[in-house]
Amino acid sequence: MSAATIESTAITYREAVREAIRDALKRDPRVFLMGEDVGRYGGCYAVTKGLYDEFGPERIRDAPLSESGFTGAGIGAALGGMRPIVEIMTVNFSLLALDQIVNNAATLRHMSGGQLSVPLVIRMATGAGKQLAAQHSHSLENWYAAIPGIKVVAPATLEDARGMLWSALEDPDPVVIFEHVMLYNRGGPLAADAGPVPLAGAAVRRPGTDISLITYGGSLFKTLDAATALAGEGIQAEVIDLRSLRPLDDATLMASVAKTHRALIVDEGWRTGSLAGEISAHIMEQAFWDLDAPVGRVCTAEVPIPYPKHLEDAALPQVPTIVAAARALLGRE
Amino acid sequence: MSAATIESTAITYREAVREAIRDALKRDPRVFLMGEDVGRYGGCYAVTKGLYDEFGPERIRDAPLSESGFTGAGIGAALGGMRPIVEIMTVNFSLLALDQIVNNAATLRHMSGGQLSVPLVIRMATGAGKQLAAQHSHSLENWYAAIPGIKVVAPATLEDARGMLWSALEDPDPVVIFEHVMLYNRGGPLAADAGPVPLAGAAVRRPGTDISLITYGGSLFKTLDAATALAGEGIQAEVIDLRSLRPLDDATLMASVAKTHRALIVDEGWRTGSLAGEISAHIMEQAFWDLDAPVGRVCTAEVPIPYPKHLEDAALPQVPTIVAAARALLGRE
Amino acid sequence: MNEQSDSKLHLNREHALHLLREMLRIRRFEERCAEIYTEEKIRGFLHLYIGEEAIAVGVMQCLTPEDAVVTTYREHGHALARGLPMTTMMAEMYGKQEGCSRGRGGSMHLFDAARRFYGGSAIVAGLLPLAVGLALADKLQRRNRVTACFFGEGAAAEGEFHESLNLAALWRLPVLFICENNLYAMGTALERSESETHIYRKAQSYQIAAETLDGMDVLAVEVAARRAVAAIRAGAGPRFLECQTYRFRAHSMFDAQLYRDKAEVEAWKKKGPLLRFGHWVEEAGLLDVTGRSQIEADIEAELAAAVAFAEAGTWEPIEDLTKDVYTMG
Amino acid sequence: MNEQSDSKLHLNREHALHLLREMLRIRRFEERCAEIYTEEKIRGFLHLYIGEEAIAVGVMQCLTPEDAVVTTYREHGHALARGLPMTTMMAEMYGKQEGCSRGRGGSMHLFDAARRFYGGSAIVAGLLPLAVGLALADKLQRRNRVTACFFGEGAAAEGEFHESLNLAALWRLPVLFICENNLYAMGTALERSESETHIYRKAQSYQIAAETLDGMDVLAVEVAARRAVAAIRAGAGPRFLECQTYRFRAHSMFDAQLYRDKAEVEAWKKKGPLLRFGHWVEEAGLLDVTGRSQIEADIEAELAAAVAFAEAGTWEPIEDLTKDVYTMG
Ligand SMILES: Cc1ncc(C[n+]2csc(CCOP(=O)(O)OP(=O)(O)O)c2C)c(N)n1
Ligand SMILES: Cc1ncc(C[n+]2csc(CCOP(=O)(O)OP(=O)(O)O)c2C)c(N)n1
Ligand SMILES: [Mg+2]
Ligand SMILES: [Mg+2]
Repeated sequence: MSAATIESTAITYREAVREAIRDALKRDPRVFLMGEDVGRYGGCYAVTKGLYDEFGPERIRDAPLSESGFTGAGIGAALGGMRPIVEIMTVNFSLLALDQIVNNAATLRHMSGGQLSVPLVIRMATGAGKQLAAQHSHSLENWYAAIPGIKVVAPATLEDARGMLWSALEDPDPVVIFEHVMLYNRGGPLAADAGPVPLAGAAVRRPGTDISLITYGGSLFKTLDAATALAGEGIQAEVIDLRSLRPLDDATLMASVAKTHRALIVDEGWRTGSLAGEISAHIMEQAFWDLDAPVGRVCTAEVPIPYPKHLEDAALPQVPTIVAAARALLGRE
Repeated sequence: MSAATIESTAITYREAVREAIRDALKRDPRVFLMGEDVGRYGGCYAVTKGLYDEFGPERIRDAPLSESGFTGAGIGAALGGMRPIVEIMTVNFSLLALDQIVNNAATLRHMSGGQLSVPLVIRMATGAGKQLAAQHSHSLENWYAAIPGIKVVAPATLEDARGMLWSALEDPDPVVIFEHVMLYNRGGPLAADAGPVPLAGAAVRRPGTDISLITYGGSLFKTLDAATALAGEGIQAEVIDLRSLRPLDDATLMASVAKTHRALIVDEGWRTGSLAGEISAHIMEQAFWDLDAPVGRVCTAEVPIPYPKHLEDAALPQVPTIVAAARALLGRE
Repeated sequence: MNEQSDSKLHLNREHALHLLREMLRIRRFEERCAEIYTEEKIRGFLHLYIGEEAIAVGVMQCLTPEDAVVTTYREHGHALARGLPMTTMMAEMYGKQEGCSRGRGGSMHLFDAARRFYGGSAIVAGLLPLAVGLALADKLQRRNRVTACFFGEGAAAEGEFHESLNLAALWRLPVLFICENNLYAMGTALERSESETHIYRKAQSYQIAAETLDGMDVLAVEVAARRAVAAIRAGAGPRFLECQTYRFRAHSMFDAQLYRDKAEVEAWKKKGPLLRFGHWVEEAGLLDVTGRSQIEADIEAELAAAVAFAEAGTWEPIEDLTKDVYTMG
Repeated sequence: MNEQSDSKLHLNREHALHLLREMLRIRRFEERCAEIYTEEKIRGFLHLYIGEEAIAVGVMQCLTPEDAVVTTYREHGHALARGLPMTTMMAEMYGKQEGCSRGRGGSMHLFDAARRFYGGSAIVAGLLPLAVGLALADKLQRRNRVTACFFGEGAAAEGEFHESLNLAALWRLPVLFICENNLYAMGTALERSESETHIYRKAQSYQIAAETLDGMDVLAVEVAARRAVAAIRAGAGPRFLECQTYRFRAHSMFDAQLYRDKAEVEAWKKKGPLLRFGHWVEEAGLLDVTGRSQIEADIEAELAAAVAFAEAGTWEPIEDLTKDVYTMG
């Protein structure tokens, strides 16, 4: 197909996810979506608006407030030959479903000696930024990235939002998709023929030579802004978007560090126990001799996120803190 | 008190925990124990045997199979002026109570602007080694160590088992205590006047100069055995017992690394997302220039733990793997 | 109006006007909050209780300061009826450190330890176990206190609801469960979330004495709550009230409400607790137009003071961000 | 013996002997497992079903190979009655790779995808949501199948139990819930864990047709299950059976059983499913001493073959440890 024929439309992240769901529903009769208020309400973040009218209550299935129950039902339905997409409104409520995810979804294949397959996709919103305070602002991606038996992705771009859900549904194993709440309104062009995107593999979003900025999800655009600011100071930062949180794409990370000799990880998780710590350990183990400085981390302050904007802002990674941390790693303070 | 008057008795870890609970019940009328089968059954690991007869059903309170319910009730009772000890049989079932712990116990003080206090102690067994397979062998200490608002300890010795529960009950904040299942039968002498042990602060269990072996809980004794084996080869390993998993005692860790220039972390958690990774990141950040080699990790294979002994053994950290990893870090393979 | 014979309710003029005033305070407070929200001085989620005021006000009449209150993210009404000052509540809505939670909680997380008001939680059904625990503490300490626990009918689908009811019943704990059945959980109608839509029957399946009642009728609520609280104080264990009600506004501030008919909303508005009780008070000759205006003016003054207090409030310094994560340090 | 008129049960000699043989196979299998456990060839937790055999056998008569079975860690009986070969089951108990879960699961995690036997779970109530999902898949794919879901009465206190019942009832899913009420959850007697000790009433509070029955009587179980399965297949939605039973042994292998009277155990043993049904079969002249000995001998042979199979089994190579964590790689 020649470049001229590929059209692209302006679309938001929210719409990209919706299109991905719509596509999947059309492509495969085994696919259905289940979750709280995904149907008549249109989704708490309006992602699924219109799908109920288009596909009806069987395939856009409103569930009662029973996170454990309907997540487990998703696992059972996957075992029964369906391709369920379970939406848990936000990662905050997913704590109620963790038993199902850890003890059933993640174990059934191995524990049954390879007999059972759980082709389940779980989508959930994550992250802070909307002043929703301590019980609605978690970033627990690392907990999920620590569970053997599931895959975890965090699409940040429109292409990935559209294409990773596609691949997730084709994957025979459980896949958890994190959608950062601050991304839903982000817009941009998306090719009309945008297709599936592999679940594994990090992407270099901006090439650079002086420092590797490693991030994912909602922090990608802050990090890109930081890279732009750093460029203004003559620092060429390479920005890597993990995309897949489990498995981690060590090859791409280490290739970057081998080039830049410095790495900073930006992660909206609380610092202690963050995915950033795990990545730091990977670099320690695989690229220690390449490093010219210790790997740094910009994470969220270890505090239940407070409601007021100035405190929420202060708790989360921000462009200036990223820039300052990068500068410090380069000895330019 | 002169040394001669301090008597010590032979006691198991199980008994040390029991004595700690008995002491607490006698010392403070606000203390009560609540959990599944803690009373008439005597505890699934026989920790609480006899306490029901001694203290009665109000203070040794058998709870129905409702991990979320009774953990939350413990939080409420703590708010109401009691000093509850909630026993969750094992960390595996604690997934069902995570919402209560993360969203209530850990947040109430901060979120209420400092008005509320949750002096709750949660005890749970953790770890593998008893061939209990995929749903009964988790080590999720790192998840807990990642939660701001709670403290997390993992007593490995008799003194700590006895003394940390004491301190935990005097702490105004929620404290989670992990007891590794393979420790309960370990015996040894314990001073009759063994008292409270502070919740924070790592312990150097064996001094050494060549490499720091950092560990906690059930892996401590494997690591000490590995250190003995290494000593036979002329390698003087320093063994550090974290004891407190949140907060981490960075000072003790970095002092050791400053001396040995090499560190290996032994952690029964799954490698990715393990506490070992977090500690590696701490060393990266605070002692990078002291290191003569990358920090290593010996963790559990990333697999739902299988039932047969040879596979369970293969999945977990073992003395030979610790020894081999230490040797490799010292360039002696 | 419901005035059952076993009620201990003494409905004199003073009390009637008190009930009216309390409901009006909630209504006016929330209407003002909605306005301020559009000015973007209040942010995050804002869940209005408008239409449901009779429940909080009716129940709260039956509690003493020693009793405890546990509620949800839709808790402005409970907080006001419990006696939290409008000033510190409004400052909390703004996120100012003079707020009742130091500004950290906002609309969903109002706390007041002195008034034994334990929140304010954004996890549906998440505080039910906590209410059980508060009551357990009272029972163990031989204090004759009640813990009132409010939640929506949506909470009944959550496992924590069941675990809590069972524990409370099994251990005969002094909990008053109040289900505010407003027929919707966000956009999900009750009949699409529960196979058994009579929530009180779920409570009965735990051997908890339970009843359903008109939650738009403040007197009916007070009568039922008074009876329930008396039984609880007498040692009968938990009680359960299912109050039939309706929220007049969106679930939170933004919500196209495609899931329900405008006509349904209008029909319920006709049954509004303020409309009916206001009318009754008037009919009964307890309040004339001037009296009503005076009440409104008093509330307006209280509100103006609250807004001024909030506006004059200060931001918690960023240096204090991690204060109170732990008691020490 | 219970032979209700609406039963479709045809109790000829063949069927009666089949029921007896099936119960005996479970009994003998487990007795042998207990012995092997003391030899330390079986390790981990071992939960015996001894005393409860009538339930698995009675229910399983009513299922087709297309139906699904979901159960707990006390599932040897369900697995045998479902038709899992004793050989691969015994190999699983040993942890050999010829086992039905490749040896990885052991006693608590028996699986057999071909027989639609979905485990075998060590989390109390953890598979109930999964049963709901299997049934949902059938409903969505317009397959007239039933999912039979077994669990103990202890599971009724867990939130997942309630969430699952509600979903199944709300969506009218073809699930047969079978509560094996053996009066104890480990050492906790039912009346100390549930305020309402009639578990079937909990199901009723979800509008699920539910009944309680004598779980020591294999015919009563079969009759009730047949009726329930017929209703489910006819599209009536879920059904719930509370089977009154008793475990004759310890909870797992080690348990001093201080929580119950020896006399209570003895009294229940007199009601044992094998004792009573064996006696009845004899009285009815369906089986003489020689016949009974033949059955025992057949089972002994089957068992011996199973043990030999397990003993001859091999250990999964350590290199395969991480195989099957994911489908690929
Ligand atoms: C555990 C959990 N799941 C989902 C949500 C999102 N949510 C917030 S309010 C709500 C509806 C609750 O309805 P109901 O209990 O009836 O209370 P109402 O809002 O009607 O007062 C939902 C689904 C949540 N806050 N917590
Ligand atoms: C969620 C969870 N909590 C606790 C346990 C520990 N446990 C295993 S079996 C059991 C008792 C279950 O009793 P019941 O459901 O009646 O089944 P029974 O063993 O009597 O067949 C308990 C408490 C568990 N496995 N899972
Ligand atoms: Mg509602
Ligand atoms: Mg039982």
